[in-house]
Amino acid sequence: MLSTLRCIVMRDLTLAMRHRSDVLTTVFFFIIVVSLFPLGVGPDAALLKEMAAGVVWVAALLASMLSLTRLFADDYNDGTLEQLMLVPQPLSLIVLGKVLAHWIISGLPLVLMSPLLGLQFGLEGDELIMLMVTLLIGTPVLSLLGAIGAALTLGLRGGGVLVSLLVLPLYIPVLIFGAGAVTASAAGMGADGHLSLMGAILLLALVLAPWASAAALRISVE
Amino acid sequence: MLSTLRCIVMRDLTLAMRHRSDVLTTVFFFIIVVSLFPLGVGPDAALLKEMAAGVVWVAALLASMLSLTRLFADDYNDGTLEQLMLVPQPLSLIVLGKVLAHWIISGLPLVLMSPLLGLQFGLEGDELIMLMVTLLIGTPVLSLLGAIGAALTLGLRGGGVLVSLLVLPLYIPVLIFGAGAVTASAAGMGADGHLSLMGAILLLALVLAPWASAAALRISVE
Amino acid sequence: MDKALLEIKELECVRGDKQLFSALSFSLEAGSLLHVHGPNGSGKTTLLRAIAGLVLPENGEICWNGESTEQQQDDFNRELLYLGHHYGLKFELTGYENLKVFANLSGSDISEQEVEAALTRFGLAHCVELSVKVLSQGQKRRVALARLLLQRAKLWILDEPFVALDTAAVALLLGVIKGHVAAGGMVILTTHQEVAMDAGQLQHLYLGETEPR
Amino acid sequence: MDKALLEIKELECVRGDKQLFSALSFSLEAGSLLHVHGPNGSGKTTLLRAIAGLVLPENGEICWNGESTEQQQDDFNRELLYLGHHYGLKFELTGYENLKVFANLSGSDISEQEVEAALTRFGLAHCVELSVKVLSQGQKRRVALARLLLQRAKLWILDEPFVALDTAAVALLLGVIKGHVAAGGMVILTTHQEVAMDAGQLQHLYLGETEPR
Amino acid sequence: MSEWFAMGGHGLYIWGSYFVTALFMVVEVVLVMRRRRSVVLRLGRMIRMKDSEVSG
Amino acid sequence: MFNLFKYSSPASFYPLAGRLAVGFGIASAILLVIGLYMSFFVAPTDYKQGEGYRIMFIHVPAAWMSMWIYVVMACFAAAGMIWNTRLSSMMASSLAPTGAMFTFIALWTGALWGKPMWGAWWVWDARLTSELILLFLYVGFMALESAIDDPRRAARASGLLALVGVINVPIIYYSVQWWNTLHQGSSIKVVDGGIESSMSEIMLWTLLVMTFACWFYAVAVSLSRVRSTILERESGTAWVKTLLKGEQA
Ligand code: HEM
Ligand SMILES: Nc1ncnc2c1ncn2[C@@H]1O[C@H](COP(=O)(O)OP(=O)(O)OP(=O)(O)O)[C@@H](O)[C@H]1O
Ligand SMILES: Nc1ncnc2c1ncn2[C@@H]1O[C@H](COP(=O)(O)OP(=O)(O)OP(=O)(O)O)[C@@H](O)[C@H]1O
Ligand SMILES: [Mg+2]
Ligand SMILES: [Mg+2]
Repeated sequence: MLSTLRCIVMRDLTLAMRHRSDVLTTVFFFIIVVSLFPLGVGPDAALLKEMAAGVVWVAALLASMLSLTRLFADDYNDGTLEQLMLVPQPLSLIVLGKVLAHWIISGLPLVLMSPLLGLQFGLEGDELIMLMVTLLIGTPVLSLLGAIGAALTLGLRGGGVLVSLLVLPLYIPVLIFGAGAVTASAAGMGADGHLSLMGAILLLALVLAPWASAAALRISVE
Repeated sequence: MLSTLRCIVMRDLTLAMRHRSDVLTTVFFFIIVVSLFPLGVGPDAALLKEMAAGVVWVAALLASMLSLTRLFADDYNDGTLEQLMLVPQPLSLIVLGKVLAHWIISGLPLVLMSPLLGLQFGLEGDELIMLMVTLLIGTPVLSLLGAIGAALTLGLRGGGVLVSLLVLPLYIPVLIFGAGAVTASAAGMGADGHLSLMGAILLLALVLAPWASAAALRISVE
Repeated sequence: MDKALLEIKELECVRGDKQLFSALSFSLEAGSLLHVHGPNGSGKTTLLRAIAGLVLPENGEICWNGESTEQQQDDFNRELLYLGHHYGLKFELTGYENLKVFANLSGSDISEQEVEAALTRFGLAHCVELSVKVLSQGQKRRVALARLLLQRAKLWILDEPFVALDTAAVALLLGVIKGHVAAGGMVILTTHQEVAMDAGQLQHLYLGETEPR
Repeated sequence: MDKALLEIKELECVRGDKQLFSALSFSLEAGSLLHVHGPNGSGKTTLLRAIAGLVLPENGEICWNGESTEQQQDDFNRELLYLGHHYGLKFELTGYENLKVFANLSGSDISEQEVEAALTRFGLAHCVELSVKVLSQGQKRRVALARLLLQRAKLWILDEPFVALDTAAVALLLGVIKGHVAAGGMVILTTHQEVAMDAGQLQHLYLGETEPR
Repeated sequence: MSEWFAMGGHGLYIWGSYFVTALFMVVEVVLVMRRRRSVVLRLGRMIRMKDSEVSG
Repeated sequence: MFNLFKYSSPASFYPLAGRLAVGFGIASAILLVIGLYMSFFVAPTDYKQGEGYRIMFIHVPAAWMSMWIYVVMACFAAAGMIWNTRLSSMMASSLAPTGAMFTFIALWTGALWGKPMWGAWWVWDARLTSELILLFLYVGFMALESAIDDPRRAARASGLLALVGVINVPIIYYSVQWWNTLHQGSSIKVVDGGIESSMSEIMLWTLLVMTFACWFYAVAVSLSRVRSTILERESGTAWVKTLLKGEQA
């Protein structure tokens, strides 16, 4: 079990490291999208501060989603995916490994990067920490739910846009509680409720998503 | 010349129509991204109205960019692109045809959709028209500039994210003038200056981008 | 477990609105080779994928040692090696890394020497450190085939394994197949090339309307 | 223009740190067929792509009717048809639509009947309305090959055209190639399969260290 | 009568709602019926062609 | 129970669906006529909103239908996945367009109602937002189904999506509600409450009649849609052949 998981995670990380730019590009996309807003909205500091949590969270959603299309597509195109399906291990375990690798590559860097962006928008102390914590709980959920969408749209034309259509509605609760927690803590209210709800969502996703993605993969590879 | 252009445009439109959902998904992506912001930022009407132009423009940027990855990638993967390069016609003409088709599929619908989204954010009358006009001039520029990025990142792993990294900075002037024009007209100032600058950018892109993309394609296909 | 046995019972596969085959039954014992014949589009690939569990058949059952493969997918996968039209290799990894991953996942623990020996046997000694992407078609194919030597699978399903191989490699692969069958393995393969096959118990299966010529 | 002529002068191709061939010179006249031999990885594909202008050679020149092809890429492309390992088909379009697009783009204006005739000739009459994606390997290949009948190119460059074809299709393709050569066309091809070729002026080229067996 | 149509100043909104709803329902019914007709025609032709192929 | 299984085969369901579709269609038309008469001529003018409230008689049934149909659709999808019955997934996919249509109508009529009542076409209120997301879920379902060529694969993939979506619907509903109450006062709720308390008996009856008209309409339309789907997917079978030959002659 564990050795399979490790093997898959290491394989995907090696592949990502072969093209180190991969890891960087997700982060850069995140940074650029966040930076676009002041350009589009104008440089009003109060307005920007009020938007901050929402903008950072939406950008994280988009960055995570954008890298999703790659999650299974490469393996599908070169036939590795069908080989992985023939491995004598539960497919959901392999999916979990791939999702984990995806999170390490494209979720974790966002978490680490977020305080810097928060600073740019004028967030402070507690709010910054809260932003990081919500992203830390939230981004794995994004990867997990995203895997379902990526598996369903595998091999379809225009998968990139279609996947977002399927996945973004699923992301909405995470977005609401994530951004809500930051805003609540900024307003001096406790954010414990938000955080524990996010934790519950994470658990639910951890249990159901690999299983659903595996089922979707079986359908798509046929 | 013209018949080649028509053939390419028709071919790409046929391909898109084969999956009618393609056209819809770009629009829906646009709608969803725009709708995400209120969820992240909170439902304060005044705040939302102030953000409106910026948010719609950023969403248009992202929607156009997201569909970019597909511009040459499909043709590249199945070997059609190398066949297109062997066609006895200037490559930049073929690129222009593909860009035109891309705009019809993924730019035009955004323009048509934008007033509705503006309404949701509480924009009115003149601002709505200005939003539409700026998008009408701006989205072709997005497709044209995007083609360069798509051509450069062709066949690279993680092209989706990389292309955004290359292309988003190029988009910034369009974003600033586009969103700026709407804000200016909302503030009762004239937006003529903004609009004529955008027109100039469009002309420049129309002349240079197909040529640059063709050169980039030659490099990528090697 | 003494003798492995693959039984296909009343299999029917449909693609789109086309019935490729129906009521197809046969069985395959240890030490035998099944050559599936048929013109282009007759459903050979579909049959092979259905046996491997990659295509859901419309009707019928595939049994391995008397039990349906659906009920024991993991156990069946451990005994199975399927190589299709696709290479199933990660182009960014080297041949060595590719083989290592597959060996790991299949649960057999295999030493570096063994992997290197397999690559050498398939004439790839001089390009171990190249990523698969830059290899020629035939070389890519050879990397994929080297898995045959590493994974201790009983049932090999090979869809046109001779494609893109030069004459030396074809002869080598034939030898490997014969060795496997002689050692009590089972092989199902298709090929359009004329290859002299006479391994173990040789069975033939003809798909499609046309009769054998 | 009387007789077409392809000349390769002192060609050298390098991939990575490996020199595949150097100082390669030959010429090909109308009505002749060049069969490029060589083991896997000897550089056949690279040579063919270099001639088609898809790979930039390290040294040397490729001349078409006495002029370098680089100087006249458009004119040369009009006379050229290159079919490689990839099929070059849009999987979402049907075979018919694929052929129509290529015919249009190559500038020749071709009627529906001609396209249909080409598809029928390659035994695809019953799947004209299917998208290429769902066709079998051999059927995909046949669609790609049907272009040979439609585009009036003088020089055909075919990289392993017999792969995935069943015996009937191999015979058919051989006939088409022979017809083209007899009508004054030129063909350059590679194949690992043993195919009886005796069309027009048959030339052989051996790449790689190994000598012809 | 026209006063009734004005709906106390809300006519545009009310009729806009009812009209669009009616339009959607009618269009949906028409689409469903057209699809059915085309399916029957297409499959019928296919079956007839297959029959003639077998007998002829 | 025995009968149920008999009708879960497409061949025997096809004619039954035809008869049911006609029956529900007629019932829906009759109820629609009664309902429209009641909503315009019987129901009194609201003391607070004037005539504007008459939009309610399509808005509320459409809103209820949009949610109900999604649940039914997901149940069919689940049955299709679990028991591998082809008919269930066909029913699921033929319900989706009607569901999406009702969702759109709810949004449209809501917007047209909102302008005179709240002075805005749209506000980011909990109920409105979750209805909008429901539309996205429907569109995603249909887009996925139409993006896959092979009908059987399409049915299985979109069925899985419907299942995942239905888990998400309550989550979205409550999260949006909570998100909203955190930020905004309940000015809208007061208006809603006002209507509800003021709803007279006759208004309630009108609403009920219109709701059943919509429900029967949805059943009729999706049953006749599923008939085309059955023909397409079963075109190879003998019963379709004999049936179509009869219809041509
Ligand atoms: C675009 C705007 C709107 C949308 C998307 C919308 C959506 C919905 C939905 C989903 C329901 C069913 C919810 C439930 O039963 O719990 C509903 C019910 C209702 N809506 Fe709306 N609505 C909109 C605008 C309005 C407006 C402007 C009004 C009145 C001023 C209104 C009044 C009502 C009433 C009275 C109900 C029935 C409540 C009940 O079930 O007891 N809606 N709407
Ligand atoms: N949606 C569909 N509608 C009709 N026919 C289809 C559909 N999908 C696949 N087919 C047919 O199913 C067959 C698939 O055959 P398969 O790939 O198994 O052939 P094969 O025997 O491996 O051929 P080859 O020798 O060319 O590899 C093809 O004839 C193809 O045209
Ligand atoms: N970066 C590189 N470094 C070293 N060698 C390389 C590199 N890129 C390509 N090569 C070698 O160049 C050769 C390319 O050969 P090519 O594809 O032309 O062979 P081929 O004759 O067509 O073989 P096949 O019969 O297998 O198709 C291969 O031997 C490959 O290993
Ligand atoms: Mg095959
Ligand atoms: Mg080659």
